[in-house]
Amino acid sequence: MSTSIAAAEAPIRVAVVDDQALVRAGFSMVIDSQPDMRVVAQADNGATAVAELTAADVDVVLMDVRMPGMDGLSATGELVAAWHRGGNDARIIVLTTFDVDEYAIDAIEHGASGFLLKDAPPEEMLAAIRNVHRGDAVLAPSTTRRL
Amino acid sequence: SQLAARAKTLEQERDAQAVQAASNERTRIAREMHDIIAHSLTVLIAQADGGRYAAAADPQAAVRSLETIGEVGRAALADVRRLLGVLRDGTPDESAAPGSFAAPDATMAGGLGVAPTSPQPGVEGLTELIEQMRTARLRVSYAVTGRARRLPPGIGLMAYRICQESLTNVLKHAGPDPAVSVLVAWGASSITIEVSDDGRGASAPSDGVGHGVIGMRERAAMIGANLQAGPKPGGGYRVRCVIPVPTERSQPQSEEIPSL
Amino acid sequence: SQLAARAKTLEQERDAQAVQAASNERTRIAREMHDIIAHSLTVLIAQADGGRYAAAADPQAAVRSLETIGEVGRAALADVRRLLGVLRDGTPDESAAPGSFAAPDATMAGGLGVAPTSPQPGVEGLTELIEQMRTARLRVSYAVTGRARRLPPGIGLMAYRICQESLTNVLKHAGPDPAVSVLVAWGASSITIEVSDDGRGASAPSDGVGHGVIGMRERAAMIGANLQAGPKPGGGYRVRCVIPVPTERSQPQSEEIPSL
Ligand SMILES: Nc1ncnc2c1ncn2[C@@H]1O[C@H](COP(=O)(O)OP(=O)(O)OP(=O)(O)O)[C@@H](O)[C@H]1O
Ligand SMILES: Nc1ncnc2c1ncn2[C@@H]1O[C@H](COP(=O)(O)OP(=O)(O)OP(=O)(O)O)[C@@H](O)[C@H]1O
Ligand SMILES: [K+]
Ligand SMILES: [Mg+2]
Ligand SMILES: [Mg+2]
Ligand SMILES: [Mg+2]
Repeated sequence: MSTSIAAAEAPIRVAVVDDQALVRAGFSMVIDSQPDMRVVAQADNGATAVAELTAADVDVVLMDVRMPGMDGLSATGELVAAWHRGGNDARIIVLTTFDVDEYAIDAIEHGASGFLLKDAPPEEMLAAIRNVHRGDAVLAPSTTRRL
Repeated sequence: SQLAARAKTLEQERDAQAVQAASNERTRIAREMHDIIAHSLTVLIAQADGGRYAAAADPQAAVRSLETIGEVGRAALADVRRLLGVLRDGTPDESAAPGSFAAPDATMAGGLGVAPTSPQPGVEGLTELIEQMRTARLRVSYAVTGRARRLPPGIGLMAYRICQESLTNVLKHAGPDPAVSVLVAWGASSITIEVSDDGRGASAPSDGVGHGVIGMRERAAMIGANLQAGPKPGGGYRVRCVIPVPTERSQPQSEEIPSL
Repeated sequence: SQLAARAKTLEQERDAQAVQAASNERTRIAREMHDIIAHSLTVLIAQADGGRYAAAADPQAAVRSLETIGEVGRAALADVRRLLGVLRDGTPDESAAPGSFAAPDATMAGGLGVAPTSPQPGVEGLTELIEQMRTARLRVSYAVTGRARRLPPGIGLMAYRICQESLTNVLKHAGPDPAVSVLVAWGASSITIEVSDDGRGASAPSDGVGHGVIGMRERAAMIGANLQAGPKPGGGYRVRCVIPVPTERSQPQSEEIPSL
């Protein structure tokens, strides 16, 4: 067993919510490649995410905005409210392809801790996961400038 | 005047409809494009990153991602072609593989349909434009100097639009009963368009929000033409545009073209 | 009455312009989408296939391909974003909106007009384009003859797009490992662009629904350029475009302009 602090700490448990399976798979490969985090759940729309993540053992959720059925913003609102009631301090990072300005504000209003463009470089996504897990807020750099 | 007011109303209506039609079209296409192309690109990027990060522990992961990228990329290319088929002639390209492309064709067929075949106006259309203006009681004189020749359609259209907008502006801004002169001067390697009136000029009220002159300047800049528009020192208003055009000698396929 | 006649003309014009505006908008977007997106996707696919085959001998080749795919994919998505931004709120295109100087002319610019941040590529962008194709393992030679000079942006963009589509077509249609030569020849009053390969040429299979060559021809026709594209008699394929450009002497505001 390693004695280093990093290895001693439990890995960050991440959930990936996106309607495109190949996007989930890609994100999961990036996340699982890191020693300090791992993907523990996936969902392909907002309703499934709410059903499966409300009581799940998860630290950070990556949440797509545009999905069929319940979208990612509504799901974020419901999850954050449910977690709050249950004393869970899991965090959500909202991901989107476009509409940075429009959705960034919405996402924060719905209780998201961070906001990223889907094609942000992987290093940025990984840093965002670590940051929100630590309790910092994360916005896409382009958004921070405009808000 | 009553004439100017009526012309202005109709002009605004016309512009509003054109703008609306183009804008509806853009919104629709934007949606299609987002759903089809942006989604595919997102998958490609996520797979590329995923394969790359996973490769350190599992080199075959990179190869699997590359396989997926090849497949998704090909499907996306087929989707793009289908979308292009719809954009160009209102019918989805039947020969392309059936796929994720949803049915925008209903909108298209029901709406503005097939691209019209009416040719774009050019310099030769100016006679008719000026006739129209005269019918509307505008006093217009029209002169052509130099030897007219065929112009590329884009350039001819631009010359026409400059006159059209300038004459419209005379109707709108020059005040009651102005006299206008339109001049087209063919030079060896340029064509000059001038529309000049003796109306209110600098003293015309302006709301500062016009797009006509800005539009003319931008179009002109695109093809290296020089456009000047403004009140004349002695009164009245003038628009003048010098458009470089191919010299007759240098038409494509002449002796100047290096043989490759 | 004369007023009524003018009113009717304006009404008809208004309706025709609405149809025309929507249709022009579609064609314009179709061309731009084709050239930007289809090109990127083709490069992505070539990279994915290339990396996958090379990985058998060299696992790092897969990772390098994935890196390139990530970069090209992100750049393509940025282009889509730019295109969508334009589509959504017409920002860079504001001038094409109100005013009788409506949308048709936008086609002249060869595309989306002024991009807010990233400038449109021109002839000087060819070096990078060719570098990119080489990264995708295409054997390209590049030569420039004559004296390069500044071009109006619309013309520079067109020259770039012709090379881009022609090289994309080589990747798609010329068969395995073709050699391509790109030549840019500056003449006194024209610039000639030639992209020629030694691949399958006439024997390349075709599904007959391509939009690339059509788009090139449309762009060329707009500015009076002559474009030839087809298989070469001895094998291979060639695209050649002779674009008339202002001679250095005849730049606007030179002595040639008649004084009016
Ligand atoms: N012939 C003219 N006489 C006097 N002023 C003119 C004339 N032409 C243009 N102007 C002035 O130039 C301004 C800009 O013209 P422009 O065509 O850009 O805008 P507009 O005609 O007001 O609006 P739009 O063309 O967008 O419907 C006008 O508002 C007017 O003040
Ligand atoms: N370099 C080339 N070698 C052989 N054939 C070619 C070459 N370039 C073009 N062609 C032929 O010309 C046809 C038309 O090309 P075009 O670019 O219009 O369409 P496409 O490439 O098939 O589709 P698109 O460009 O719309 O994605 C091609 O289908 C192909 O048969
Ligand atoms: K892991
Ligand atoms: Mg989605
Ligand atoms: Mg005006
Ligand atoms: Mg092609």
